Amino acid sequence: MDTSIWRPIIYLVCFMAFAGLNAAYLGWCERKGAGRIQRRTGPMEVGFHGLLQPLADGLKLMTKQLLVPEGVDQILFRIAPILAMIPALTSMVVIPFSDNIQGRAVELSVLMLFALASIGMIAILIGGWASANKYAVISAARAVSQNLAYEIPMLLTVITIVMITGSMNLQDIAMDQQGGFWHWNIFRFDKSIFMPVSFLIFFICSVAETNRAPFDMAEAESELIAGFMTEYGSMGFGLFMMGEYLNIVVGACLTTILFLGGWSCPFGLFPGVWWFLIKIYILIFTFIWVRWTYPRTQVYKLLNLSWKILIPFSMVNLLVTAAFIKVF
Amino acid sequence: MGTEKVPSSIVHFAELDKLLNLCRANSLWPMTFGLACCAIEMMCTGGSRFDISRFGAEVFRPSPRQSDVMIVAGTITRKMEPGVKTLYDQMPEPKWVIAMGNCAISGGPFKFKGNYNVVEGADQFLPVDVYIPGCPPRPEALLEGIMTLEEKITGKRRWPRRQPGQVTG
Amino acid sequence: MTVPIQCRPDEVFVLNLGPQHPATHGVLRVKLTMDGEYIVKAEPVLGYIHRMHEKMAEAGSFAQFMPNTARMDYLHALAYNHGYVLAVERAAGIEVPERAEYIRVITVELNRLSSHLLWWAAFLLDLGGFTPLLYAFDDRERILDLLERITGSRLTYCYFRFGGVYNDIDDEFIAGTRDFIKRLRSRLPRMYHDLVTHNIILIKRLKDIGFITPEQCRKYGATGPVARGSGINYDVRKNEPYSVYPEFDFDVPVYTECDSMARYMVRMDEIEQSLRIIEQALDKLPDGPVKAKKVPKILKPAAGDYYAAVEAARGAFGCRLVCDGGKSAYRLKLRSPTFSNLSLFGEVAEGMLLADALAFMGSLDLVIPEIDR
Amino acid sequence: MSIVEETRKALLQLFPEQAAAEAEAEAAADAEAAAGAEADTDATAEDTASTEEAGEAAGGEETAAEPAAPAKEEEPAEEGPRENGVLVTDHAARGTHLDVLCDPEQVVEAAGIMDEAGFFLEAITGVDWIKEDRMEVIYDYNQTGPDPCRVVVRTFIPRANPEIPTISEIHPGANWHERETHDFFGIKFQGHPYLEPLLLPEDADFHPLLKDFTP
Repeated sequence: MDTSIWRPIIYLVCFMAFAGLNAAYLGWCERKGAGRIQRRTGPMEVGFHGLLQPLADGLKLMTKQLLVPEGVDQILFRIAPILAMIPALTSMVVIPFSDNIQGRAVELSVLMLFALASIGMIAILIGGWASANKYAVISAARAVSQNLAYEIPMLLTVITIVMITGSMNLQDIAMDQQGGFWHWNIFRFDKSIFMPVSFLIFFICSVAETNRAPFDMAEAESELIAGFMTEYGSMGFGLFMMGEYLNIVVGACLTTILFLGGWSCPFGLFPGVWWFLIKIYILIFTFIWVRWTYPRTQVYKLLNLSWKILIPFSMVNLLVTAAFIKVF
Repeated sequence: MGTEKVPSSIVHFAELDKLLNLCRANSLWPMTFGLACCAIEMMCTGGSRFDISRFGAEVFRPSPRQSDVMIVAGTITRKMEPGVKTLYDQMPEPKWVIAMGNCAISGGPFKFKGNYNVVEGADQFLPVDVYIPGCPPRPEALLEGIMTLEEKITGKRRWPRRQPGQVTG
Repeated sequence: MTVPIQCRPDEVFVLNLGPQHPATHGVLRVKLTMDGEYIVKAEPVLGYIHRMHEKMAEAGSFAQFMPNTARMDYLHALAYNHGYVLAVERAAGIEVPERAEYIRVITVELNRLSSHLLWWAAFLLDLGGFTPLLYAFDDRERILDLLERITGSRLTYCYFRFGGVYNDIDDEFIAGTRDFIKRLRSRLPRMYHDLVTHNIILIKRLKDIGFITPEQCRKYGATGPVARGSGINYDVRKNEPYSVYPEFDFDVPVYTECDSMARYMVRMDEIEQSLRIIEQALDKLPDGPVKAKKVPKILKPAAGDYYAAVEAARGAFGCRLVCDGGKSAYRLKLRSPTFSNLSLFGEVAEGMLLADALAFMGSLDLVIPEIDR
Repeated sequence: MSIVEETRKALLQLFPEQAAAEAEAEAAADAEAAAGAEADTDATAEDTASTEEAGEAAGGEETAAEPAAPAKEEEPAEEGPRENGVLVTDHAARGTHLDVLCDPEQVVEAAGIMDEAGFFLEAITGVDWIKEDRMEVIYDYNQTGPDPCRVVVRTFIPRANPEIPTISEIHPGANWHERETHDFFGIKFQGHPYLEPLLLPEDADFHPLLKDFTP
């Protein structure tokens, strides 16, 4: 590993740029995608096809009055949006975009990612609690119970992968799947016959973890105004939104690495970072697609889905995988 | 009180101000706030045919903290007046108010001898920036109102204003 | 799902839903006493859009009140036009030409379609589905185009006159309506049912939620789709026929499940029935004048009181007109269906989850200015 | 027997005098019909005729009981004070089938009868008859059976002291209607659980639909 000081800095700048652009332009993509699904154009007039829209929104949000309402917990109220943004940004460091593009090769990168992801939940809890708003508190409670419920099947699924690969390093997991798509974990029937199902479980969990519709219980607009963000205006709200989009990116990256072979080409030729990007953007598009297609579920049914279906099933999958590995 | 002025900065950055105003004008997020009939036409404006999203204004935020423009779409009654005032006060600066429809302009058809419950116009207690007449105004009128507000913010109009009676191809 | 509530009084908190809240469709306020996410007590607070319609009826002449009727239930304005016109015609003894009656039925049913489509859109928005809103608005805009051609306005129609309608319909309207019927018929199963009605999330959220017994309906005077979703076969168009409704062959959809899904299905079926009525009315449309001759400019009905009821999109709309022989109504009482339908809310919502209660509220199809008048 | 007749019978419990008078007339009509039936052999045709006759006779009895209102379709108030009783009204002209005038104390009993007969409450409203110095309270009942039957129950209360018992115990839906009527007319519904302003602001102390109200 290169020990020079420049490498981390270059990576830092690049990842910040990548993250920032993603956070800003995913909002644009979302609006355009929603427009496409809804038979309209989406932003059109601000720049070419509304390309300057994120810039306008961002600058507007930054220069809006920073309003800290009376009665809120001053410190926590200010910390929460930052706390929502930072872990998502930090997780970028350990994600391998290709065999040689990775901020920092951490041996236990899977563990680190999940540790960081759970901080995002705490940000929601703090934000909701500090707002001193009943809707926000309900929303925070919902978010916590939801994230707790969905972290378990997600981790169980990841343990399956770790068992197959025998490593907790994302780089190793991705390397293990190189070659054609039949090497990808999603199609590894020789390790467990349930791999496509566990991919589905993982994907559902990542939608739930990122609080996206149809699992957006925490910011259920028609029930809880804007949920934990109700009292946040200007850039506090902006940071929460950016954090949400970054979490989507991280979720898509993780799904790609764990199940879709990372940067490997489906046909076993020319692996590279572009395949990785193509895969994550297809997944991100699916996130958007799902959001604008389905109505929202209800919080207890959502929890039931996790505790009664996803968790037992991922446990079964874990056992089946263990048996397969032992037998073959 | 919500109408109090934000102190202007001592040093002005003219070009930056212009840019900021341009950004603000192109990112007017209205509040999800319908009072009566006009709210339905406001929803139509967000629909596919009229599509307010072209101007980046389709982000209807349910919370006043995140919205820039309050479209008073409907009749304000005496019972509702304090609520509207509170909502306006909860919005962070800079903020604008559009009075949509005759009721919000002047009480509209409900201004009659014996009126005991309707506030005769939003401008009785809010600083209204743009008035959109009609009962209810058509969605095109609301779009025109949004553009008028943009003109008010930036000093420039997006497209040339059409003269009454002017025939277009 | 009913869960017995056991909580100490100090464990509950009061949540103020509205008057400005995305789910209340306007300015309804509901004071909710909550235990966590469960509702212990729900108390709707009305009057945020009370616009003195009944007082205005006493202030102006009969004709001057016509525009007000459209502003009460702005989604089904023509039914309100119709109810008021029927009451005044009954009081003044005005006969309506047959063609006008047919035009009234056609336009009222078109308006009912647009009202149901908007309800569908807003209901799905309550459930967190944003896209159906735009699809429904797409179809709704076409109805508005048709109605705008003959009535002159998009939303708050003032089209009916005492003794007829304001304007005759032309061939273009008839052709456009036929096109629209064809279009909506083809879209209903594919877009509305395949995409939304059969969606597992929607079914899970509506089945067994908001259970209203037929007895509750009767005790609270609920009518319209709310009653029909609870197995009460009551539709003013069938049970107490007015205008030329007996001429048409249509069914009254009744579901006995009593839950939100039943109310949803009632309205979806009503869309089909309205299409049937319009089609038959267009086929049978007679020639003739659209306005009665010799309707005096200033009406002075004989003293007495008169009642007229019509089936609006949300239930039975009644109009009680008390005259004293003068040129304006001495008292006009408007019986709005959602007023009664909403009074159920407090009782039914007890013990519900917040999210379910809002889904239930959406299934009642509230139009607040109609409740507050 | 049609639902209108049935309901009318049920409502006559409120008015013993009218019921007695009608029973007498009916007995007379029955006797007449029986005599007719004996005379004629065509029983079926006669049967329908006799019921019609009975109905007519009952109607005639009603008008006899109210000498001030000879024709049913005419407005009774115009011709003079109408007496308490059940009146069959022409639906095409009035929009209602039965019209009941009773004492303020009787509205609860009437509500009970309507409830038992399966009716629901459509609306409650007041009318301010300022010239006569009294207020009218009108209850509209309806039912969901296949045949239409609308019943209106009305009563008069003094304007100076507008009080009337509540029926919200029997029809829970009346709760809001009574609150609304209290808002508009200041009519106090005795025994109402929560007679606070419903449509007007919480602190409203005016009653806008009174004829002498000025904002």
